[in-house]
Amino acid sequence: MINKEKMKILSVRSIAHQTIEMVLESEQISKVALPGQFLHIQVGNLTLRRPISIANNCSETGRITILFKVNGQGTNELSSYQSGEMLDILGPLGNGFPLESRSESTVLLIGGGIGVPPLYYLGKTFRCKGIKVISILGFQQANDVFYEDQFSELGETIIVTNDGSYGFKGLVTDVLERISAFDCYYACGPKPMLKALTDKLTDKEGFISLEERMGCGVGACFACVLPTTDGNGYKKICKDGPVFPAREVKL
Amino acid sequence: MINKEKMKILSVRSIAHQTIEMVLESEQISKVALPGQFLHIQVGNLTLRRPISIANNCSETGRITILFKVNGQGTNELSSYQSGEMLDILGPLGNGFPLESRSESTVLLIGGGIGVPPLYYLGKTFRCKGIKVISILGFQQANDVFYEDQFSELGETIIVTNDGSYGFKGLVTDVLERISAFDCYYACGPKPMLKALTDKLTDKEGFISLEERMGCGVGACFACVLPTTDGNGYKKICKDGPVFPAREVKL
Amino acid sequence: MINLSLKLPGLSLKNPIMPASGCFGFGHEYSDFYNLSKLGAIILKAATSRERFGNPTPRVAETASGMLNAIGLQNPGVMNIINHEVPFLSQFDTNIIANIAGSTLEEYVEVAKSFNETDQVHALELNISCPNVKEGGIQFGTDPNMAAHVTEAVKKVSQLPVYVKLSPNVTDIISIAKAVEAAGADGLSMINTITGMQIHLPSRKPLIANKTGGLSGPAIKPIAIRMVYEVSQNVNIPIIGMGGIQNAEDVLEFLLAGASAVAVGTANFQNPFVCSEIIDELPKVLEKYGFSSVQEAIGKGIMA
Amino acid sequence: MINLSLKLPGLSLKNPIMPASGCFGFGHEYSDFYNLSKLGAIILKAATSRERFGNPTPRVAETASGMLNAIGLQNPGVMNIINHEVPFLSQFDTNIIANIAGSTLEEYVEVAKSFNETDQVHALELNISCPNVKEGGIQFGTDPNMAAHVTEAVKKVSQLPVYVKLSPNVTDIISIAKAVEAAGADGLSMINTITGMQIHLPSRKPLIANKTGGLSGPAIKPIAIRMVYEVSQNVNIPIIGMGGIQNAEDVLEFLLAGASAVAVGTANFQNPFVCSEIIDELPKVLEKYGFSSVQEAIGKGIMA
Ligand SMILES: Cc1cc2nc3c(=O)[nH]c(=O)nc-3n(C[C@H](O)[C@H](O)[C@H](O)COP(=O)(O)OP(=O)(O)OC[C@H]3O[C@@H](n4cnc5c(N)ncnc54)[C@H](O)[C@@H]3O)c2cc1C
Ligand SMILES: Cc1cc2nc3c(=O)[nH]c(=O)nc-3n(C[C@H](O)[C@H](O)[C@H](O)COP(=O)(O)OP(=O)(O)OC[C@H]3O[C@@H](n4cnc5c(N)ncnc54)[C@H](O)[C@@H]3O)c2cc1C
Ligand SMILES: Cc1cc2nc3c(=O)[nH]c(=O)nc-3n(C[C@H](O)[C@H](O)[C@H](O)COP(=O)(O)O)c2cc1C
Ligand SMILES: Cc1cc2nc3c(=O)[nH]c(=O)nc-3n(C[C@H](O)[C@H](O)[C@H](O)COP(=O)(O)O)c2cc1C
Ligand code: FES
Ligand code: FES
Repeated sequence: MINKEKMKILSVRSIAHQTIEMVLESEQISKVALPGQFLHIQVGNLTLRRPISIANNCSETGRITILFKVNGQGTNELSSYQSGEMLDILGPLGNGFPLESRSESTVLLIGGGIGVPPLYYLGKTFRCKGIKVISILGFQQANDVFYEDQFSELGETIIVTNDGSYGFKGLVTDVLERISAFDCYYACGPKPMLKALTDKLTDKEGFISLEERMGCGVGACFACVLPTTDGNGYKKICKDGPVFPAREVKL
Repeated sequence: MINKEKMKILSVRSIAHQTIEMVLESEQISKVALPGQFLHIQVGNLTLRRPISIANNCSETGRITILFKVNGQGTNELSSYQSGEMLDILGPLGNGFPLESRSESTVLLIGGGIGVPPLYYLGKTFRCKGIKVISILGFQQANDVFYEDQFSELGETIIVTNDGSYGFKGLVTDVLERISAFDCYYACGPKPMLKALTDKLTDKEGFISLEERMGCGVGACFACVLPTTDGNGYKKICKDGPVFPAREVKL
Repeated sequence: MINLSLKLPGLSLKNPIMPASGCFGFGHEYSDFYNLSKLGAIILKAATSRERFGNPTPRVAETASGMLNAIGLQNPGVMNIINHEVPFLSQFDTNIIANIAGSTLEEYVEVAKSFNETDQVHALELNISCPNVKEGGIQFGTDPNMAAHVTEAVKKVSQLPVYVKLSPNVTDIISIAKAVEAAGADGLSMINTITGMQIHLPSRKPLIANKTGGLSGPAIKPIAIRMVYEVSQNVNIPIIGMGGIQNAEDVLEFLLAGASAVAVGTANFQNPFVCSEIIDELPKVLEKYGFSSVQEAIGKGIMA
Repeated sequence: MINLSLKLPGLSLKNPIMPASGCFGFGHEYSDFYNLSKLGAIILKAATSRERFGNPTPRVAETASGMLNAIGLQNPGVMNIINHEVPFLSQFDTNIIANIAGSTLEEYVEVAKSFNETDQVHALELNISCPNVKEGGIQFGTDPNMAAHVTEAVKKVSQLPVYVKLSPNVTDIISIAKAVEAAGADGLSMINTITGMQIHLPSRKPLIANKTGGLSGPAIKPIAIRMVYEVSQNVNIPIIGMGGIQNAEDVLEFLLAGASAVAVGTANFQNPFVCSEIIDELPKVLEKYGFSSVQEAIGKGIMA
């Protein structure tokens, strides 16, 4: 059930270049939010809400963490909110990563830039279930890197930067061979990264989380459609996704 | 010389029903602002600035006071600013009340509602010059009344309310006969009040301060024109006014 | 007690509020937020004869106090809508208005005819003003003769009252309104979006894959109010007004300008409860400004 | 070094920034804020043959991200402008563009002729798009034949290059642009304001005494960008773009869409320094997005 809720901002801090971590206090949404779902956030008086993934959630304390990059007008204004202020939020939206009825023993998380956030909540959830978590996180350069420690607590974590200024130099696909064995991968990041990744991992089961510019965020306006691989169908990223089995969608 | 200045809000308080007093700290504008001049205030991101009179000014401390009624979107948003925040202000705009080369011994100030503010700074200035000040202040009802004490310190002050819930019942024009003698009057308030007043006081010299919806506030857009009594001329309220000799303008 | 109800051709409305076409899908999603029986009517997303996938993404972009969209009439096709979408909505105690679109006169006629096959739809909204498709759509809405022609053709085959949805992208909206009135339109619906474009500086490309899109939201409200006013002075059929409505005050502004009912589009995206909240607020707003019913406020702007 | 300069018919611009007609008076007021020699050009408030008082007040109203105005071409008359306003401006090292208006073809011609009497004006902007006067104005701007006719007549009597200012209140702005190009226009200027209306609920009256007014400001920028793009694809004369410009990024967006220079209107009211600040920012913005001159950015939107 989707709720519209005023959440209080508990903290705001910069965790990397132009990257903000914001902790929110939720009454309702936190109780049901799953990894991979997102919040649709009203920023100031802007016409459209901004979709931001749930990066962490604790249903007992009602604390939801979001991580976002200052990108344009909306995220810029969002970053200027201060703790104590309230945000009007719609959520949780979309279908998260599949968690039920899965039997992996090792999962690989692959995040690129601002695709990293949803993977943290996902990894934590796997970890709680006793599943082994390996992470590959790609960033532009050293000062973009965030949450390395947090992911390291979940398991082996490889950092890659485009310019080699931190961790391995290159793209996330360049370090795939360093990973021993895994049963299934979960990825979120820019489209070219996801395309390279799914092309390379065709033999593996995988789930990817996609982005598209959104209107309603709930499935009503047809702004965020994506063709499916069967040729004549489509899915709505906001409602049917943002997470899809890698094989079902055309990138 | 008109300046554009960021002023810090030193205090915000409610002084009557929907009526706010705001004290601002000015670097430049305070040094030159005269009674009757106004500030053009940028509120949030609104397209047009809001004109608000200077209700008090101390050029030594740089403190400017404004008093405003919550009226619509702009004044509502303005009332939500808090002390410590900054306001983008253009000013001082317009020509104030004539103060130089005048030789009154007693002046009458007549203010209606939110026309009262500019008269306070004016009265204080006359007082400093040793001129006797009498004030008639009209309001809708008891809970609208403000600055009675402040005006009383300047001299005799008569309060009138439309419904008689405080002071005399009626309009400011109903108590004119209670005033002994005065040399010149200075009035600000709604147009019908100014019209009734100037019609009644034709034998007296008077100055009235007018309002009109404004675009630029500096004389460039021709939004705020007013026909003059000579029949084929006009004045711009923002630049030639807002104060005019009562005889020169057609209400 | 403020009376919100009113009668329009084919429609007995409990209140004048309806979600606008394309901004409410086929109701499913919003039925999770509130009981759709509360609405005066629901205007469906456009129907074409066959399924359409629409334009490439991105299909929306934000603008100052507005947004651009170029969905491109994506829909599952008229028969699919009749068989799978309308039945779901018919469980609610409200009116259903089907928005019909086409690339050719024949397609409009075909779609209109199809809606004779259900008795769960109460009126048609004839969309001759979609700026986002290559063929048809807005072409029919910018020429009085073509507009009259398609109106007449649809009226001839349909059993339902027809509200013609006008485009604001015209020099003279009055002449188009008069032409469709003369051609038998039962009512008008206005305004559709205004064609616009925005360029993304880093990529130098339009922010919408289709290049241009339709501008909606508060930015266009003054244009909509002007057009509703002008048209209402020149026709005798009722107008469903829309364009930038966000709250009950905006609704009253449209009523004063001459609209009999209103549709709310873009505002649903910001606040999915907006139609429901407006219905709750409207009686207070009418009362505040001295009206005891919706009917009483229609056309009561003082324009002397 | 980023080169901001460019040449347009009759104008050697040190940069592409000019205040828009009607939003800068005759320059006096803004000359107190900065040195007007900094500007590429100054477009004067409209001139008519004789003094006009304009419309009753209120003449402006705020809208979402925009404003309505109905000044009604108030001006002291063309000879007064030539004798008392232009000389003041000619002290600045910038171009002066006179905006000319009229109720009849004859009036346009008379005003255009009058400007032959000064050598301090560098170009004419032919305003066939003012929505706020009862006669003339926009009538000339909504019909291709009339637009061509007045352009031709003015070109015939004037020694100055003529930029025709187009109205956005039309179905097909391209055909009007082509018609005035064929009639000899040296350039285009677009867009003027879009007719709108707003009703004040307590009084039930329009917020503007003239009932309708022209909508300007950021709200209309997507419409302006679309029209500049469409027209630039269909004519070979340069375009001065305008509509909602607030900063140097907006300027670049107009250049990418196909404008050669821009005018800034409403934004002057919020920030009297805006034109000066944009001129300071523009080199950085051009550089940031990979351009080394204004000239290089013109029409470089990627529309594939
Ligand atoms: C399901 C989903 C989850 C996301 N999770 C995160 C996250 O956890 N952290 C994060 O930093 N970003 C995330 N994003 C991207 C984020 O929504 C955009 O960066 C943000 O909307 C940009 O808004 P802006 O106003 O700053 O940029 P502007 O460019 O000014 O935005 C203009 C418009 O474009 C839209 N837009 C711009 N970029 C994107 C984008 N990449 N995806 C979708 N819409 C976009 C905006 O929502 C807005 O409507 C997510 C996007 C989606 C769809
Ligand atoms: C020279 C001058 C001095 C003023 N001094 C004061 C003062 O000291 N205290 C005070 O409370 N008010 C004063 N006013 C009136 C004040 O400007 C308006 O109340 C205010 O602009 C309303 O803005 P809003 O957004 O709340 O109302 P809205 O109705 O939302 O405003 C919409 C538009 O109308 C304009 N507007 C609305 N009412 C008026 C009005 N009465 N006069 C001019 N423009 C208006 C606004 O500026 C804005 O552009 C003064 C007006 C002028 C012209
Ligand atoms: C995303 C979106 C999709 C739309 N789809 C349609 C449509 O299919 N048919 C139609 O007649 N109008 C469509 N419209 C136009 C709206 O129904 C409405 O006329 C317009 O948006 C103005 O109202 P608003 O400002 O309240 O959104 C659409 C508008 C939007 C924003
Ligand atoms: C108050 C005001 C007065 C205007 N007067 C004129 C005018 O006299 N002649 C003219 O051609 N355009 C006039 N315009 C239109 C502007 O020059 C410009 O085309 C329009 O406002 C769009 O630009 P903007 O959004 O930057 O304001 C006026 C606009 C405003 C807001
Ligand atoms: S954003 Fe509206 S359907 Fe996905
Ligand atoms: S407000 Fe522009 S001239 Fe007075």
